[in-house]
Amino acid sequence: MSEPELAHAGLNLGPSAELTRDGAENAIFGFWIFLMSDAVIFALLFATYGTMVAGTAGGPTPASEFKLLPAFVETLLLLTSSATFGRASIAMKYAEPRRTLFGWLGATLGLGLTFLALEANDYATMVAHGAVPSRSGFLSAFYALTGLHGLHVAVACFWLVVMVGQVLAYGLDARVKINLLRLGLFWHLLDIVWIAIFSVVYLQGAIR
Amino acid sequence: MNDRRQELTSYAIGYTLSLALTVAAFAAVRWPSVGARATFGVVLVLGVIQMAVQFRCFLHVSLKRSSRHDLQLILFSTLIIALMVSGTLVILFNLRERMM
Amino acid sequence: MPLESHRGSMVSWRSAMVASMSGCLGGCSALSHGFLAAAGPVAEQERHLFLVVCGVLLFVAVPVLLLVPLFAWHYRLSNTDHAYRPKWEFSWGIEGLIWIPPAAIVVGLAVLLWRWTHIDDPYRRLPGGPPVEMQAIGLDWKWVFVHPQRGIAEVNRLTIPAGRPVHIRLTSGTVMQSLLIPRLAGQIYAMAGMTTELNIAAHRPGVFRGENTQYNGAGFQHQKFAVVALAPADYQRWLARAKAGRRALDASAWRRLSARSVIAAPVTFSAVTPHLFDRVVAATGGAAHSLSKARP
Amino acid sequence: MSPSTPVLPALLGRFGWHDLPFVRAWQNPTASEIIGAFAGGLVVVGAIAVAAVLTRHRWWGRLWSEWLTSLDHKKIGIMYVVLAGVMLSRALIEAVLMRMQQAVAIDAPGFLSPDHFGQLFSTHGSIMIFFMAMPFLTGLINYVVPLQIGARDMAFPWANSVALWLTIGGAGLMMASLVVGEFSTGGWSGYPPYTERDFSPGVGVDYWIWAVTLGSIGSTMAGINIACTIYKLRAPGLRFMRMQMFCWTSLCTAILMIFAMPPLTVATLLLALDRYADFHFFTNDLGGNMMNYANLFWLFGHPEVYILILPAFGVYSEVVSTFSSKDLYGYVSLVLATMAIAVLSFTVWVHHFFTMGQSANINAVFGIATMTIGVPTGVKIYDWIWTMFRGEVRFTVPMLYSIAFMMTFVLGGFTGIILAMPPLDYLVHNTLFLVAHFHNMLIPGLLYGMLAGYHYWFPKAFGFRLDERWGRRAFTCWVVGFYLAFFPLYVLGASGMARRTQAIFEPSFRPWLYVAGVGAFILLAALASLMIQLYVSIRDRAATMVEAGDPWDGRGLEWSVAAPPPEYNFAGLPHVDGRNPFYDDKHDAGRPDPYRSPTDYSDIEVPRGSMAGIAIGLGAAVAAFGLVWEMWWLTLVAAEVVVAALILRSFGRNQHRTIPAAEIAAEHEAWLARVRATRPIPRRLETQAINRGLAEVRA
Ligand code: HEO
Ligand code: HEM
Ligand SMILES: [Cu+2]
Repeated sequence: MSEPELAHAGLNLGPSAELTRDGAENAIFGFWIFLMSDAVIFALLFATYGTMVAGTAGGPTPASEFKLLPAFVETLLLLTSSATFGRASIAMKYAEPRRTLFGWLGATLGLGLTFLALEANDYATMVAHGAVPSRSGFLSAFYALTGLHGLHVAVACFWLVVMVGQVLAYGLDARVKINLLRLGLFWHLLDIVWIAIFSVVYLQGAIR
Repeated sequence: MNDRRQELTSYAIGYTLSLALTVAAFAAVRWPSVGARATFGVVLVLGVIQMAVQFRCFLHVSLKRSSRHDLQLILFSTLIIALMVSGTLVILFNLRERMM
Repeated sequence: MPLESHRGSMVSWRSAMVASMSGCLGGCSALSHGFLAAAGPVAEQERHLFLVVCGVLLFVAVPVLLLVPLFAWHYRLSNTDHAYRPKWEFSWGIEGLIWIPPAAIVVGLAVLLWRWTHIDDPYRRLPGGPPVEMQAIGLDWKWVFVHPQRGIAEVNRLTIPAGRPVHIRLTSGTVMQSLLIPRLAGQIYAMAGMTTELNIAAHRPGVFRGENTQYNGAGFQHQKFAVVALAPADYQRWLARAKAGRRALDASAWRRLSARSVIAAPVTFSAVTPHLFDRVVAATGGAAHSLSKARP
Repeated sequence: MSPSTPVLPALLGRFGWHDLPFVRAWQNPTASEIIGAFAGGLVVVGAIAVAAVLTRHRWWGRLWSEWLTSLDHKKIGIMYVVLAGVMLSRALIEAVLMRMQQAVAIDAPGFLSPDHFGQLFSTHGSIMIFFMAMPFLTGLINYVVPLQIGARDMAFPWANSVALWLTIGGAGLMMASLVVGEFSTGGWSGYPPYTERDFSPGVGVDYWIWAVTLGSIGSTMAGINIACTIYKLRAPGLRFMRMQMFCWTSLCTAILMIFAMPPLTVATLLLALDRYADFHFFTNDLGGNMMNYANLFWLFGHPEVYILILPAFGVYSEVVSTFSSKDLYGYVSLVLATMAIAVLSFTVWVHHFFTMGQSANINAVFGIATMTIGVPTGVKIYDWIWTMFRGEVRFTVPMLYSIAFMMTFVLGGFTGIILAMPPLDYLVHNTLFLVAHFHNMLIPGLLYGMLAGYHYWFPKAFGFRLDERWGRRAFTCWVVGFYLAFFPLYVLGASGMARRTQAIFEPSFRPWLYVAGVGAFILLAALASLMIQLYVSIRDRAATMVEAGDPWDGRGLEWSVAAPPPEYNFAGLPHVDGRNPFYDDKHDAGRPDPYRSPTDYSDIEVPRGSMAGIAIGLGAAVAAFGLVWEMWWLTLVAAEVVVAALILRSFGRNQHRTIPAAEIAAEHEAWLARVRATRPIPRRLETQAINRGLAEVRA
């Protein structure tokens, strides 16, 4: 096969009663457009952060708040979850045993949830010494940006659970495959957004 | 199963490269060897490279005909985002300069 | 000298324009409050630019205004006396005509725009010696004008010397506002925690309307003030009289002023809390303030 | 409005009796409060009346199954346009109230309180943009584009329904603000810090935030759907450079929606964070930066005005070409110009805040970029002019609108260029000059275009034509009213009269304000004429049936099917080989008969109705209502409904219905037979009763 299947890993849906190949491609393309629209939202939050990072109003500063180690661990978690999701889409595409698929999906979910837990822990530490969003423009921008990303990850985790339910209910029918693919795109994109976050927020804040 | 192999490799390469780039970025900040501005520049460049890697290896966007639409979409989006972000930064920093 | 004669014709053209305009202004008394009745160098330049731009744009508008009715009517269905070419849909000549002249006009206008945007930058000092320094603070729903060198302040009236440049620094003690004195100069925003600048001047003594144009609540429509331009001698007398008054713009007066309210008549204060303006700017600790401490 | 004491905080949040306009009018019977109570009453009575009519005629069931839950792009399109019509009526009445107030409040208080006036310009502007213009153009695109590209539906019929209902939900919030509470006084642009809690503590701004946010999300979804439809669902042979102009402008508008709505969502949501969670994005203190709001809002706001105008440009392209019986002049130029406008519109947003204090260099760059848009826009106008050249122009209502548009829009462009010059903008920014400019673009540009499209495609959608006589009357009123209502504002603006002014203290403004007031009444008459026209047309529809489907000798595929079109649009998918496929088939010798049977019929799948769209849209609106009033439980419950609807839908299977080939064949052949029995008519008779929708082919 040297064909378009590679366009999106797993877009090899096989014969299906409900959706044609074209239909599947449209569905994915539409989702791509949505992701780009979403990316604009993140981009503007980054720009906003950039203009507000100095607006600390005498309160906590990036240097006082950001720790490299947790950020590094969170990065590793998300990056690995991207890889495990990729592995899951291969399992789906090549019709590997259901257990394999669930295994990789489960690993992804676990990594995602751990990431969320760590992030919540970061927030808790910051809140504990008064670095709350209402303290300054800088902290508002920080929480909005990372919070929106965290919210996306949470939604993605929830969606993943729903998808597992659908696989159990319907097996890998065309709709399920398409939605898993979309979720995959979503997940990978969140990782990409995180690259920007750790570079622009955490690393910039820790540079001396 | 050749394809499967190829795709697995693609993910593996993506993962390894991303890992390396991440470590490099954190290391550049943890053990700075150049000035603050230059370090931030390095971090940004590494970040952009890593994004490209992930688009290529995880999202399978390439120059192939089959993903041409996706690529066009992403490039156009990048253009608009660049306009918006750079515009925002230039304008707001200029305003700041003129107002204090 | 050619240069002289050129300038001479320019001046006479302009005075003719102004004359014909003031003729119109007799009829349209509303316009006598606007920039077409410019009374200072900035507004005058801008009016000049306005007329030039309008003149250029006639070349844009008139063809459309002529061709549309002409073609629509001539080529109407009931007129059997015209050519009908249902498949004709392209001509290089016409393409050139519809792309190139408009593009050329835009290039021309762009040159004008670049020049005049820099000349009329509200931050740019006006010629004519050191300016009178003034400070404007927008409140709900009034303006406070502080004369820092003399330590006097006015509410809802701005007294300036005619024939001298005035440099105003603006901020807001409340929401965003915009200060406009149409016959003297264009507007600029005033925002809490930030300082913007505006340069104005009046040629001759007179009274001009000034206002806030940025909606800021129920008393917005009342936030108007008079700009009183006085002859130099009168201005000095006015300063002396203002200084001789007994009202002070102290903390309690400031509190009363900052409440959301409309005041009936302008007020003059003979003394002002030192550094009032800077304190207002700092009080909000606004964006620009903290941003200025940004890391390199 | 003074904040009222909550009655039952645990259940009703911030709500107090004083939030009901009826109570306020009772306690304080000023003209302003009585008008407010009357408006609220009208909403309530109107809703009850509609419900009563539906019950009386037992229409609930049909309404539910055939309309509200429908995923058919045609029905969704019609519902969008109906929404636009309702909201237009409200916003236009508000405009007349404002004009009356300004005419009588010269050195006098007038009859509207300052606060009420503030709510009026805010609702008027927000409604006109988000709940009149956007639904109108989205509706037209929804209806027309799939037909023009030979598709059976939009790419995502279900998302289409969700987008519709989110928009309706937002509009519903606007209506609710008339009945409970108040609306923002911050204008359609909602600039902080004025709209922060410190300065606007009431529910008004929250209504504004959530109504606009719902509309914005709905429009983003609509944009994605439209773009994907045009990208992926074109009929065989329909290459991009063969698409009709309306499809091109729709595509560009959709792209603008996709990228320009997010900045608005960011701006409103960050403002919401400021208000609800004490963040400091745009506050005066603690490092907030209000200038970023202006920046974000206009990153959206400027592309938005081109989102509004491009579909209208598309309509004019169709109309001018059709009613000149001529190919569109300069197709390639038009396409390039459209794309240029779309891209350039992302590079000019600063012209809305030239006066904020940035450097002359920045202002100059953005000023020049702004003027540049004049070039492609002008190209479009000239292309339409040259389309009329050596054509055969018929002065039908849509064509009249197009002609009035070209001659009036150019004046608005003229003043737009003046505003694009920073030094001149300093003088007239925030004055009525600006108000005149943008109404000069929005009414003759956008609104005439939408009305032209409405007249043009109405027979396609409903099978009968709109009354020509009332159409002309409405047209006359729109044009005369527009000039009277808005040209005086140029003078007033040049005289320094600020926008959003509730009372005037300058007697010399009086004559101009009177003229503008008269103009507003004529515009109201225009709207009334449109309503009468609709009534008369429905009453007399037997005489104006155009079942054959082609009343105007149309050019695109949409005219090649019955009026109204069958649910599946095309019995067999068309094959396209040129820019005017249907017109050429009709008029060129040697081409296939446009009314031929497809080579063979096959089964067609159409989406079944779904109630998830309505559940999500209205659920989101109720959740937003809960946020406005701080009825957290309500928000929680409604949000759960939304999530449940999403999940249930994703678990649903068997969401399509198959229409058997035999049924399609029978229906289509019967229609073809009726077409053959129809008498073709020449163009000079097209507005007569005799026009049954079949065009006479030129000898
Ligand atoms: C449909 C809506 C619409 C459209 C199409 C436009 C089109 C344009 N607008 Fe307008 N605008 C619109 C709606 C608005 N504008 C606004 C505000 C606004 C402002 C800010 C003013 C201020 O706040 O102080 C500027 C500078 C412009 C400029 C322009 C220009 C240059 C165009 C150009 O696109 C016009 C191009 C057309 C031309 C030029 C005529 C035809 C061309 C010919 C014949 C060819 C030759 C032309 C040349 C060589 C120049 N607009 C606001 C204010 C919002 C608010 O503050 O509340 C709104 C709503
Ligand atoms: C049809 C007749 C119309 C009339 C008589 C009318 C009248 C008005 C008036 C009186 C104002 C307030 C002006 C001021 O600030 O002093 C206004 C504002 C506005 N109108 Fe209209 N209008 C009409 C149609 C439209 C249409 C069709 C649109 C958009 C599609 C529109 C969009 C707006 C906007 C965006 C504002 C600004 C609101 C604000 O200041 O926040 N109007 N209009
Ligand atoms: Cu604009």
